Amino acid sequence: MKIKSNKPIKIRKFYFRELNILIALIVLSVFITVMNPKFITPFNLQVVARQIAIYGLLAIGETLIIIGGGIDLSVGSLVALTGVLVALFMKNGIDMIIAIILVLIISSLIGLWHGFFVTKLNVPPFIITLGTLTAARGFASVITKGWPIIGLPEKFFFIGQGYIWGIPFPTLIFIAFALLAFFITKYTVLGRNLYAVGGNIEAARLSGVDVDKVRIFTYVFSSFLAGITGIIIASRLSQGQAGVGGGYELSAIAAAVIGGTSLSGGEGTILGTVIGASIMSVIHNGLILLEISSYWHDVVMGLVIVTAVTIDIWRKKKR
Amino acid sequence: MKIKSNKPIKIRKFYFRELNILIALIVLSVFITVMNPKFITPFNLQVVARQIAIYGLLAIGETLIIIGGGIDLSVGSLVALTGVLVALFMKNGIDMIIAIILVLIISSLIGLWHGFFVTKLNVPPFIITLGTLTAARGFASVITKGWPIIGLPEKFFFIGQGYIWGIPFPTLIFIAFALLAFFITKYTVLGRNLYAVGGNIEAARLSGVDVDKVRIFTYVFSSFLAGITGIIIASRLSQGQAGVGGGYELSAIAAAVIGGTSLSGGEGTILGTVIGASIMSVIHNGLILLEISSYWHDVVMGLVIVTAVTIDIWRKKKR
Amino acid sequence: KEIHVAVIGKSVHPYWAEVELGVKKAAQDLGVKATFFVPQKEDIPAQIAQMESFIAMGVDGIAIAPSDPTAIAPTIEKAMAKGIPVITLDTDAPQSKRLIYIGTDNYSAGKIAGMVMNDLLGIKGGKVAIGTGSLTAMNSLERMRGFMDGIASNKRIVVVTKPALCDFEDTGRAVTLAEQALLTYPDLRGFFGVYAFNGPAAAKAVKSAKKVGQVIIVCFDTTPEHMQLIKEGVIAATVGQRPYMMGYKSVEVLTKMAQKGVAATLKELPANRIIDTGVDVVAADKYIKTIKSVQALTVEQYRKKLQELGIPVQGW
Amino acid sequence: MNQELILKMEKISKSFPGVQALSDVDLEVFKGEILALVGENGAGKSTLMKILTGVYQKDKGRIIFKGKEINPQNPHEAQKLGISIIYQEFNLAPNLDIATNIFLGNEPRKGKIIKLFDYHKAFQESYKLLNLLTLNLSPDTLVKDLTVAQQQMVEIAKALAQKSELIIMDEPTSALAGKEVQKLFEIMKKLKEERISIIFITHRLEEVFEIADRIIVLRDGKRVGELPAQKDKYDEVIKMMVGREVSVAPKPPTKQDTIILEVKNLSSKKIKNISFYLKKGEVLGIAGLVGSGRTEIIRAIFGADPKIYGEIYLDGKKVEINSPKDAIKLGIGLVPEDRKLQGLILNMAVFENISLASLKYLFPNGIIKSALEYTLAQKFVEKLQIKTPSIFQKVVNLSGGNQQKVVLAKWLALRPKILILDEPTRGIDVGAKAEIHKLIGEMAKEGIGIILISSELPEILALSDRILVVSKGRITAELTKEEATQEKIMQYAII
Ligand SMILES: Nc1ncnc2c1ncn2[C@@H]1O[C@H](COP(=O)(O)OP(=O)(O)OP(=O)(O)O)[C@@H](O)[C@H]1O
Ligand SMILES: Nc1ncnc2c1ncn2[C@@H]1O[C@H](COP(=O)(O)OP(=O)(O)OP(=O)(O)O)[C@@H](O)[C@H]1O
Ligand SMILES: [Mg+2]
Ligand SMILES: [Mg+2]
Repeated sequence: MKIKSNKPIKIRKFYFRELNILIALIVLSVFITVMNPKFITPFNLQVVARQIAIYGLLAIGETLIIIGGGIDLSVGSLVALTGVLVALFMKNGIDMIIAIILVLIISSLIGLWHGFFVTKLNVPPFIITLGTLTAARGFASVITKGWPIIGLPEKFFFIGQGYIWGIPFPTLIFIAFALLAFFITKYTVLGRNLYAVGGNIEAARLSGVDVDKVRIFTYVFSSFLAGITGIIIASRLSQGQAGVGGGYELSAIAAAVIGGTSLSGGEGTILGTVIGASIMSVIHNGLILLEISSYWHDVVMGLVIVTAVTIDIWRKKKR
Repeated sequence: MKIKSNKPIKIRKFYFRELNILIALIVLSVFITVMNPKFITPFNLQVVARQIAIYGLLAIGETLIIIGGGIDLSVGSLVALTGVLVALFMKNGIDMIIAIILVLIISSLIGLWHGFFVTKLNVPPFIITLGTLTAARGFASVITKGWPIIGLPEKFFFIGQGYIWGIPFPTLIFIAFALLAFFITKYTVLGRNLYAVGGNIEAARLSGVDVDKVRIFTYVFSSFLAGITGIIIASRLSQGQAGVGGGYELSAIAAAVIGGTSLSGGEGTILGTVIGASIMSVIHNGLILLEISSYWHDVVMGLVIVTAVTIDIWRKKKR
Repeated sequence: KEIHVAVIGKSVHPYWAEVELGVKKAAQDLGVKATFFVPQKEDIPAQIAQMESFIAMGVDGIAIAPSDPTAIAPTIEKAMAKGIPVITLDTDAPQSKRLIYIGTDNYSAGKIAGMVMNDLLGIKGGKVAIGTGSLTAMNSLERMRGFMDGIASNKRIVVVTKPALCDFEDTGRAVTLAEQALLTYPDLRGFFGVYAFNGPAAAKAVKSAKKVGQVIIVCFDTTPEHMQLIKEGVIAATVGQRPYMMGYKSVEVLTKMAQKGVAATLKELPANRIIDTGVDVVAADKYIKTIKSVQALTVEQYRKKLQELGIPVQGW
Repeated sequence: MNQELILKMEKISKSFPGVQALSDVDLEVFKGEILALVGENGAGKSTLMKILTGVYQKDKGRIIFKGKEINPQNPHEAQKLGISIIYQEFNLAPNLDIATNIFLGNEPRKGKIIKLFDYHKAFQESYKLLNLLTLNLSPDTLVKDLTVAQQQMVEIAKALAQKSELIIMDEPTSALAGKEVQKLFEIMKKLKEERISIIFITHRLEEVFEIADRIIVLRDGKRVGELPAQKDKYDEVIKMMVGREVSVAPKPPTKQDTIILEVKNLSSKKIKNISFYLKKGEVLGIAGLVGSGRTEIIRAIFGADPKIYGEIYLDGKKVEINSPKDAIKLGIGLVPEDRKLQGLILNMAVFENISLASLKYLFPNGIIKSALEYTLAQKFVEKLQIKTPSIFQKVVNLSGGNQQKVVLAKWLALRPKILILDEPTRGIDVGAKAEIHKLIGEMAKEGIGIILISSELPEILALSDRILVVSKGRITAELTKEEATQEKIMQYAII
């Protein structure tokens, strides 16, 4: 760092920190396309796009929480629970819109519950959300006794199965929330405070930031997004299913971290997370297109996660 | 506050910080016994003791890692992989002892791999062990294609199924490692340094602590214990099974945290972890003895984890 | 152009490994390319996404064992719309546009297991526990439902687990749960194992509790381990669904559809669009006489039968 | 002086488990005055201020601000009332840039419904503040890239940005050197002209007499007196604070000829071609401006930062030091400049911190014998007069100065051949500082070679046998005790 006197006021040039992984995503896509050109057929891109939406929605919530220094293990189970609930409500004659709103309220309340434990009772987020991971899945089973709730109204299926201008509807929902989250993190006071909370919570508190509010917000937002995802999946499956969502939390966290979010808090971008979720989905898709034996998929996924993060860290250190 | 010179060294009054959860464990056991006296039959206690051994071994490794400020998500998958490997080796005519030693070397090397990434490449432990969580299970599938590896030598079964003076052999293994870990954390320089590393890694480094060595040790130890556990389970099942161990890492972490280990590092005891693992096992056992519908099991487990940790934190704050 | 068909299973599991053997053999026999695919664990959205990827890939036919029959329907429709014939195996999706179903449905198989249990427990009935790997997966639910219907005729058979001990597909936990069931219900007379590993797990528990003969184990699948335990008389009877056949037949049918056209193929197949691959009930020698409601085979008879059908006998 | 009261704190009491931090303390501040609050480490100064800003809640007492009783529950409330504070410990988010930090919790906003962060405005305002503090940094520099002193300046800017009527400065100068201190004083004077009141906490009593109007002295959680800030009250203040006379005798020069440490052409990312030597029993002072690279030099020697090249000789033998571990093995100790981040394991007990560096050598077989460890800790608690209920107290609960003493104890326990002290008396009260100075003298007499970095020139001048002046990562002068003066040092420091 050089110190020059009287240097003009200039806001730093835009540093595109997601470049590494964006390149990775592009290289990956090109590679798969070369190996199997079907990758870039519209139908396949729709498949990938829908998959990105599912991972991505959860990963956005996770990103905000992790930036604020927390973690949310509950999202996978919440997907199951909210999917079951929305189906249950509609099955019991509640109108679709109201059922959806109800479910989103419930999932937000669960987020509030997490936020309450984390901020007011000082329970580590890992634990309170681990509790929900276990309990929410349990509740979903209690409600359904394991059986899917089927016979939902036709119009409900559009959410998960429909298209607008050829783009899967879930992808549009995802884009909307990604933009919202991008906006929040980048341009609002809340967003700035979130980074401060994750960077040094004590400093943020002593500076007068309403630390609890900021953190509670992230938990509510994450659970809310899990609710959205649960509804999308229920619609996509045309049913409420207690068995879905297992391990989604880890995929969501992995997507966020691949996208450059630091698990120690204070660092991460929505753009990175979107790219991270895209990488995960492209790989899942590519493994099949490249006809790799399904037994190897997990091995490849595991190695990809490690490699992506290691390279990212290594390159960041170098600069 | 006055300072007196030459004041005699007062040895700290023995503060039994695990008291809360020990009481919880006792109350729980008494309650279950009252509801169903079969709880204290020798056979059932053997069942519980063996269960404690499984959770406990993993939880001990997890505790050391968490004290040092890390986390290990891979242990569940490692249990599957090591169990498959030991069976595979024996199936291929390798002598039992050599097969076991080989597997323990392999699992330690995996721990070394984790430690290397964490310390030298600065990859967050969450990520490198998440990679192994995914990849190790994948490898187990690749090896077995889902088939259990059966037809193992009879003498191998003692490890998981045998008894000495009526105590299940796995429990004895567990006790041995618990004592070892207790000794390390409590009475050795290594243990003290571990707490220092978890408390403030930079200060520890500047105080001459070989920070990397300490952390690598914990990862190797944890993976080694996962290897032990994998062997025990393979022996208990008389087969190598790729499907075991799912979610064990979360149970192990939960046991450690219930036992008072702080996820932010620098805090935790082996005694606490042993009690934590016991609580988890007793509850699993009790849920069945009390004939509670299995739909509710997860709900109860989730609530117990949250309640135990919350009460512990709350009581610690009060004092 | 080489014919390429895909067979999609439910999870990494010996059952599906056996299907895979059938798939591989058929591909070899017919000279086609067959991709066998299973998700790591049962996961409905993942399975659907994977099937979509196969559709995108443009294979010549897909056989799928839907983790959920309702959920898969739109995707099957999508494939059919793209001209890819889709059939189901192991689990049917009757509401969908699938062309044909190959297998014995889990409900029927479960019901047979129930009837076998009923025979073995006799008039005096008794307490029965159920162990399963999932409380949400369709195959588990259907097998249990079938089982309950199978034992329904004898009111003195009581299922004490509510509804079943679930181990989340963890074999280790399955053993512990079985042990605890024996302890909690000392007068337990029967144990029904839903997933492949549940029977052997129960057998292990029964052995260590020294209750062999006292607790009747009826379970699913015919892995070498099952056969061994039946020979020992620890497992009373098991229901085999012939996964090998399902795999083999699926490839066979899909290949025919690709070669001769869908309509022509369908004409050769049963009008109800179901190819029942049948079940085998294999029982320990000492119980074989007691089983009246279905035709049970001894281990040796079963081996012979498999050889007649051209199914390779592996590991036992 | 105008006698219009702005703040009155009445009979404030506060206890922590095992410690009565404050009992019945009164404090009043007038409009436009600079009130100095002084007292020994652990006297309760910071605690009193934290009660005022809502960080802690008082057990008893009343706070009247601008005629109204207030009861702030958190810093934000206090800030809204017009009270801002520069905390003793840094409170910056290292991952954010200067501008965002300065306006943290006080963000300029645009947009009516949604609160948008007006970064442009924050940037411009920050730039002005940084200019005012003559800190030539771009406001979008990340805080983690700043030196300690620069961070302190950012903290000051942050308090200024709040435009409060009462600004509390809890040891703002402890990390600053002469030039920055003067800058701060200028600003304080300007604030005073604007009739803004300041509570100024420092352990450098000269500063008090230079800038303050009035002094309130705390001791053991009680108010023991009030004085006008006049030079002739110096000894009286010290007596009130410490309860006895403190004599600061300059260290007698030591005569030693054996060179124990020699550094040749040491270079790292921030320093170039550093060569010097250190004799047995000598105190070698390193002086320089903030950010000149003093810390970098000793960190490179100690193996805490990677060095690019350079040779280090101990007792004439070339040694390889690649990590602090190596350095310690060779008998080198380092008291780092930031005790919280680099010096202490805050959640560990006093005794565990004291023995941390020595454990390996005390217990070569790796097994700890508690009795021995406790005795060691107790010895140093007494020797350095560390104020703590027992050696089992967690370090986090000690006052800043006592924490610093624990760090010193850790290194003394190791009995090093060479001890490097980076700002060792930062935040330490006069009494304790005298103790530490005495200790440095004693160590030197015992033959320990000492490298001393301090931003307080008088301290350097009083203790050093020889002084190196550092500027922009290079040694610009080597001065003997006889030829060194403040002016001369400054002259070389700004080269
Ligand atoms: N959070 C806390 N818990 C327990 N004790 C505390 C806590 N904070 C301060 N103390 C104790 O209260 C007393 C006053 O501490 P305080 O920090 O106010 O001192 P100070 O006058 O600011 O000292 P210094 O000059 O060293 O900064 C000390 O004995 C300290 O150990
Ligand atoms: N982490 C860092 N990243 C980038 N630059 C740094 C970092 N730390 C220090 N610097 C720069 O290195 C130079 C020397 O810093 P150093 O801390 O060694 O100075 P110092 O003389 O010890 O000052 P201080 O009085 O603040 O301790 C300064 O220009 C500073 O801005
Ligand atoms: Mg203070
Ligand atoms: Mg410095």
